[in-house]
Amino acid sequence: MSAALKVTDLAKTFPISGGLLGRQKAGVRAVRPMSFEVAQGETLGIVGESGCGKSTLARMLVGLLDPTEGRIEIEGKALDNADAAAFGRLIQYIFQDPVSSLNPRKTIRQIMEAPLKRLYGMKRAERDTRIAEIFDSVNLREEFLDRYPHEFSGGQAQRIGIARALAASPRIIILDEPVSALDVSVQAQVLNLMRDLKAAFGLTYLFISHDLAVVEAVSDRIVVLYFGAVVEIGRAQEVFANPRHPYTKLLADSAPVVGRPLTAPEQTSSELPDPLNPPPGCAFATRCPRATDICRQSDPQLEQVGDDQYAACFHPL
Amino acid sequence: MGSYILKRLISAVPVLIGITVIVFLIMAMIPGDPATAILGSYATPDNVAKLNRDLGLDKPLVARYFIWLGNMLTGDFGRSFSLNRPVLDEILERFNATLILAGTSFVICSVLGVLAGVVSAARQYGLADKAITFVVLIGISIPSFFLGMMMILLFAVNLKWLPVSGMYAIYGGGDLPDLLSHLIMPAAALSVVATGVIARLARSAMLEVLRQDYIRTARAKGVGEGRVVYGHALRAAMVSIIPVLGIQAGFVLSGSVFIEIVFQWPGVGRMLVDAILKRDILLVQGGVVFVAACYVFFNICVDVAQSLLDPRIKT
Amino acid sequence: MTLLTLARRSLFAAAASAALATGMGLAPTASLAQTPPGVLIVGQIAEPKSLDPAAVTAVNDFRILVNIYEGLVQYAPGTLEVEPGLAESWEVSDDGTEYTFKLREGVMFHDGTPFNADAVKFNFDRMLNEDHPFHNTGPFPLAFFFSSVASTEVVDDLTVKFTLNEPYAPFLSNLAYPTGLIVSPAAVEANGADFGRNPVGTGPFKFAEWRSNEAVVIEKNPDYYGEAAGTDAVVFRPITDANTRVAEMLSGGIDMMVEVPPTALSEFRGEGYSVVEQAGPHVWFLILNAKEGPFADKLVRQAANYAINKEAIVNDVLEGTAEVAAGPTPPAFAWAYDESLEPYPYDPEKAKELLAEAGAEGAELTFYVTEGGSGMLDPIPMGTAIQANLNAVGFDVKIETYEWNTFLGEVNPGLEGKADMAEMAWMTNDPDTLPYLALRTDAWPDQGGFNSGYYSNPEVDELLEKARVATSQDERATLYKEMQAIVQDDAPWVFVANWKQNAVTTDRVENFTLEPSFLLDLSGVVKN
Amino acid sequence: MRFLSLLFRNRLAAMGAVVLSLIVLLVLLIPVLPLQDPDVTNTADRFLPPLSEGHLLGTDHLGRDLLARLLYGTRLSLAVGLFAALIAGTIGSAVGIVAGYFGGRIDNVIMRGIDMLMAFPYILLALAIVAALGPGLLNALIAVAAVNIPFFARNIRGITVGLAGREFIDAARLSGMGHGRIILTELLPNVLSTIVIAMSTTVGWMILETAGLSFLGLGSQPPQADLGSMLGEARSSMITNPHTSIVPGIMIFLIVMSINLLGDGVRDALDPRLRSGALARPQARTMVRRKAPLPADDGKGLLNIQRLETQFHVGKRVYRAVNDVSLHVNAGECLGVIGESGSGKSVTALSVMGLVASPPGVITGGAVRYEGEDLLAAPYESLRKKRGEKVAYIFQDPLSTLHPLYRVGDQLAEAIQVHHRVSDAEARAKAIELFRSVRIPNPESRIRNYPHEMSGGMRQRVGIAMALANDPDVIIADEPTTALDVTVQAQILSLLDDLRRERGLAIVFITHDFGVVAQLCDRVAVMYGGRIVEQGTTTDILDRPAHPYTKRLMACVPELGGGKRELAAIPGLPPIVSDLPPGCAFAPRCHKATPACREGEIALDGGDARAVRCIHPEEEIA
Repeated sequence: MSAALKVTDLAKTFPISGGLLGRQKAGVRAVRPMSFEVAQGETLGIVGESGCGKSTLARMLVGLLDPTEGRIEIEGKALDNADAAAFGRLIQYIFQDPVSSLNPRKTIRQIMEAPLKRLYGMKRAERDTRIAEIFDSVNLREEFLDRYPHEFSGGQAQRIGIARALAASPRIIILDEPVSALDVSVQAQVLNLMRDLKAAFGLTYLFISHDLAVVEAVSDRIVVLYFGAVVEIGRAQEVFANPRHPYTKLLADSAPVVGRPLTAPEQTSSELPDPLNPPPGCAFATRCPRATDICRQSDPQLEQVGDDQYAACFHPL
Repeated sequence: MGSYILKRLISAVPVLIGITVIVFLIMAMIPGDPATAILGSYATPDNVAKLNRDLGLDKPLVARYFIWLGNMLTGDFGRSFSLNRPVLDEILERFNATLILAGTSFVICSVLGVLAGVVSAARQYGLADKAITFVVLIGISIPSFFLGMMMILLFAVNLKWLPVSGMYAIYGGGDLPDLLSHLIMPAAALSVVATGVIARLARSAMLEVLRQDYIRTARAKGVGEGRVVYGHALRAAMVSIIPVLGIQAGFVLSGSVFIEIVFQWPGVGRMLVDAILKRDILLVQGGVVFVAACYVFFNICVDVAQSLLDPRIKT
Repeated sequence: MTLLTLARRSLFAAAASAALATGMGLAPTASLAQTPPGVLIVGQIAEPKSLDPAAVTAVNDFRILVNIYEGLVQYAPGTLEVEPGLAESWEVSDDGTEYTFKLREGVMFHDGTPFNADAVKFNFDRMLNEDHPFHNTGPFPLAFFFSSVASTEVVDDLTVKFTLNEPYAPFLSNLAYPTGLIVSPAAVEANGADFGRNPVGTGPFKFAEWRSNEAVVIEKNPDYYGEAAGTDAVVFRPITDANTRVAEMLSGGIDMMVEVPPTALSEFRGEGYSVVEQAGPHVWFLILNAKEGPFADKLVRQAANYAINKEAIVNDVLEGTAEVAAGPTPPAFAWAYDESLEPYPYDPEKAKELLAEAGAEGAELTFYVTEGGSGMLDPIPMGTAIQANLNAVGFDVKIETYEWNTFLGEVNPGLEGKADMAEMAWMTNDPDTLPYLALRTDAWPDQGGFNSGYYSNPEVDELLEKARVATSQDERATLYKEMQAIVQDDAPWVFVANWKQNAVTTDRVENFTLEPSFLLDLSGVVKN
Repeated sequence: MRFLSLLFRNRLAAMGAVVLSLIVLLVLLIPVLPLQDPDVTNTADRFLPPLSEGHLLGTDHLGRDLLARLLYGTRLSLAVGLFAALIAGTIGSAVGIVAGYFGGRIDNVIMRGIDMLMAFPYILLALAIVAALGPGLLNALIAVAAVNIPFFARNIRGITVGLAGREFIDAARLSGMGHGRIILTELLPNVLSTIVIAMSTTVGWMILETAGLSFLGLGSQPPQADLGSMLGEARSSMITNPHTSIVPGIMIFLIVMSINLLGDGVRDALDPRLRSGALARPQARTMVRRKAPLPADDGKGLLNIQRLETQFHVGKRVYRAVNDVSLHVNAGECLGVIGESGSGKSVTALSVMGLVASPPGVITGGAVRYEGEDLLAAPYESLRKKRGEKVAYIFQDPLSTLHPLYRVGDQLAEAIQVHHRVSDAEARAKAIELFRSVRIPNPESRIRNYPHEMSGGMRQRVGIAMALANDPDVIIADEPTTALDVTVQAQILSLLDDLRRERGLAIVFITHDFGVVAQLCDRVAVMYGGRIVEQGTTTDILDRPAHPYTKRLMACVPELGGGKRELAAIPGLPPIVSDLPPGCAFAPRCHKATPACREGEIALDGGDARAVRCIHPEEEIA
């Protein structure tokens, strides 16, 4: 299978507004150079805590942000959003906050029609048929079409968001925390729906979330991010069951699990390093029980540590 | 903080330069010329042309701009021909008067406005709120010049409690009580609208803040209502009130034009109106740059106050 | 609305008590300080531009100047006749080109320097001679009053001689005009361009202080050679706003005001005030564009003269502060005024007939109106009333208002292509000035004159040129009267009003009179 | 219609609307009213007082009929104000939208330009524009519009900046829309109401400003009347004939005032927050209007919530957020309350110390007893004294619940000082000690931090320290870890657990996460639709959930370690508490539901140890 999405040395640095005379400071490196691939039809999960660069990565992939370095290839071709229509037919995005991703002043029909009109230039009748098909596939009733976004609950709104993305008939969908704003009882519905759609339309997913259990449940492979960098990549069932990077293990141990007694996995004070003044070496070194001098001096590279599992650590577990 | 102030001061430079360009262009575009104004009824085209030559007004626009700007940077604002004295002397003298008037009004409108707004919000839908809302509405609906005229009629002409106009009694005055008695009416007339605007804003800012989670936190701690409203809420509301105070300061400064005319206050607003009408180019240009600089300076003060109050603002 | 039916005073009394009741009332301050006797406070209409007599043109400024300075000659009280001032006597050569003045002895400027022939020469050379070291203290907009002066010579310390290019009848009268007031050469040398703010003259008052936008103070000159001033000091307060000026007068802030707005006069008719009136050489008229448009036709110009109800304007709009003007020369120049000239009567029917005859019914006219200005009285209400009158007989008048300086900038270069009529008023010191500058063919704007309406009548041109060089007043009178008749018939203007200057004083002020010259001599005034 | 009824509920706005429509009606009726020609002069009849023969409002200085001039003048002034507002609003909004949408350099350049215009005294700018263009009402209109452009530009830019960062703009871009189309179809509809509101509130202001210019003689040309020029012309006779000034002055006042009143009303009616009652100022404590009799003290627990009913009254709608909820907690015990959003768990918690925002919240029934005393009936001062001292709260989002402008140490010290007379130094020392006890490193320097300078985990520690400040007996923790990352959550939970054991605290712990409950709580109450559906010890409920909702909810939460798999989902949506079905609120989503489930009250069956509100429980409870 060829790669649906390939990222090579992708990085993003946000400039900090200059000092007194407009001197450009180094800026904040939200995403450090990272590379990975997503195969056709695969679901790649990306997991990490707040501030790890998940959303910046996602926004670069859909062309909403320009990367500082590196390249993105979609189905073998470099990302090119000069032709918005062609680009929109390739890749789509599903947002974290389902309600705010829908224009409050537009009816659902208007929202649904936009991609069909702009990306495919469909005529009225064609559009109606297509919207009906899509709505059917996401289990929404057509009577919703003439309502406004605020009339829907989070779960319904997220279905509408999914329907809008589907209307573009994309090859790849980036899902940025698609269920984190939803109630648990609804979350499972949406996740199941997305899984069904993927099968039905032959989609490739990049699924971003902070919720380890959710990512694990939907992904084929998982990328673990820490402080803008990939620390571990591996198969879904392996990564948390058998973590190789100490951070992945910390994550897995921290997740509250019924029946597991409450122990603080780490009692050190530090959380994420200061992005304005990043430490040299491994960003996790300050929190890591296994850290040695080398960890504080040079950046570990991603290396194969097992069957289809990679970790960026000098002292993998 | 020091470097922040410096940064703001430097960022004000392009704005000020832009203002010099705007005012210069406007004065260049306005029909009529100073020569006509100087020559009065006896202005004939010949005389006007000669005088314009003498005043250096026949040079190209760009050259005149840079000459003016260059002189101004050395502190030479030129000479007003309608007043026959250095522009800077006149401006400084007038500015003093305007600052007294506008400054007093600004203090009145800030204090009264914020107080009224806070009381109104604290007693939302109560009698005090309704009364304040109503008075404030009346205030922002009266043209200040009309109010000024009516005040003169009532307090000066009919009741003879207060002097009609001017800044000091012509004879025997000159002390603070004298200044105050002259200041009451114009300052009151000038501050009415701004007080209303500020009060309305302060009220809604307070209502907005009072719904915030951290107010609930304060209550959950057991903080009493007075401290919640006048401590926690007011402080947070000031963050959105202060920029409006800045804008209102600008309006008070501008609005003082009418009041200065009605009350014959020897301020810079009246001077500028006269100067525009008399095409006293240098006086207008100098005066506007001065007022604008004052406004810009005030905005910097607002920003600084804002950053002192709100630690979230990056300095 | 019922409030409005209440009497005004009770309305305000009610409002005041209401204000007090609601706690908004202000505690009455101690009753406002009364100015002491001997200090006269005069409400002026504007801040003076300068106190250098050669540099100013406004009557407002003249009112201060004539109390600080004196000229070689001056207008005799109550007339426009010339009498000795700093010059005790003078002689005119037979051909009318040489004037020799004998100067008063022992006169000192306020700065202690002596007044003498050198000082006189300094004054006129400064104004007229571009090479004079102090010519740059100008500009001197009215220098052309003396443009006929070829040279000024010091004959001896107390004798000075002017040589003119050609005979110029108004010369003496111009010398009496404030432009001819004599300044201290030493003070000019000392202050240069700032002399205008540090004036030094020889008059009964000397300059004390000028607080910008507040007051110009002059005080009694104890060393004055003549009769000492009746007050210790006079304070001129600039109050540009007429209404505020009236309010100040009513509240006792000033003792005297000039140019009382007509609508406010009734306030001062009662106890406590006295209103002084004096007709002067003023004429308020409408310039008609005789070069193009409807007013190129004399019949239409006459129609306009018939259509306007001048009585209503002077009696109602101006509340009797003016009289209907008959022609271009104001009656104040008694010797040159043609008594037999009757004003155009208000006759709308006649106007309509003339319009019909000229075929100019419904003519669209652009009417330049000013918002105020020297001698313009109440230009907007007057203009509005005139517009209504003209519209009533079938014109279609559109008013454009301009601030005075802009207005002059539009009108003085000529009305051609812009407007059909414009308001204008002149106050002059000689019957020659206005017609010579504004009615001759050679005075069209392109030739540097003020004939903005392009009136041209060779007969009038000739009469005016003759009158100017004539040396006998009788001869000049005949010529002027002839001119007035022709001009009235040609109707290059609509002759509207001759202003009676007015002033109000409180009853603490005594010995106050107005002069026909519009100047304000305060030396004899006493304040109790 | 809804808008109008909202608008007229505001009595002042209604008054404004009536006055304004009267004025507009009069002005529209000008052609048919028996008015005199406003321009005809009759100088003999000048300054006639109001109610004179033939002149209802009298005449002006040229004997013109004031009534006619007033109406014509009003018409003109209204039109000018309206057009000026339209022009300024259109241009200013366009500038503001462009600046706000594109941001960056474009924004910078535009806003600098706007700054310049604003620094220019507006009257002088208007004056200069009129001087350049010549006098006339049209030019005055242009000038007034021009000087107000910055106002609109700034306002609209501010809103646009907020909108431009919203996700639906990104979505539109991904739908293939260009910039122009996004501005027109996505942004504009969203700022339109703000523009309209800004315009409606500025019309009055424009009228005042135009009047000001006319007053200075730069507006309408004679004989045309507008209100400003009437006032200006009347000025010279203000002292002798004040009615000529007062008539137009009052008219300006009436117009501007009615426009302002109406504008305020429109703004309020369009503001969705006002509609939901959110703009009302919350009272110091929740309103209590108990309809049912006070439940007798049953002596349970340290804190005992008995049959609590809390509702939100918004307009005519009643949201029954908490229905007949009884809970109690003993010293040293941790009670978990679990439920999804809208289940009423947070409202229950806030009701305890009267912290539910009120309006719109009302406690309509039940009692909250602390050591037997009913807090709902307690006087405010007594309640206030117990807040933080006896019962303390930890809230969900520590960024919004800490005051952003006070140093955290000061906020902590305040918590102590409102209850105890201690010096600032002592309070500070105590704060440091508390920081240490919640394991904040470097407490001496950390107390000088502002909340925004701390990470989420540190802020929540501050929140906990503040709750502990006065050694309370009960802590109510309202989803204290929801906003935190997992690794931090684990630390906080373990901290809370330690504290409870050390200090013998009673904790009410609100959450939606079974994992958290399992690790921390002794007993659990499950809420759904504002009611407790099941309660019991943690082990009982986790091991043998009795209510179908509890069971299925637990099933649909994925647990770590299972790999990729299908999730068990509950169909349907949680109920809306303003429209609860009769019977069991879960019945519409329940696979076991029978018709009996959909009628009548279903009682919470069982004892304190274990109870369930279900006709067909999954497990029989003893």
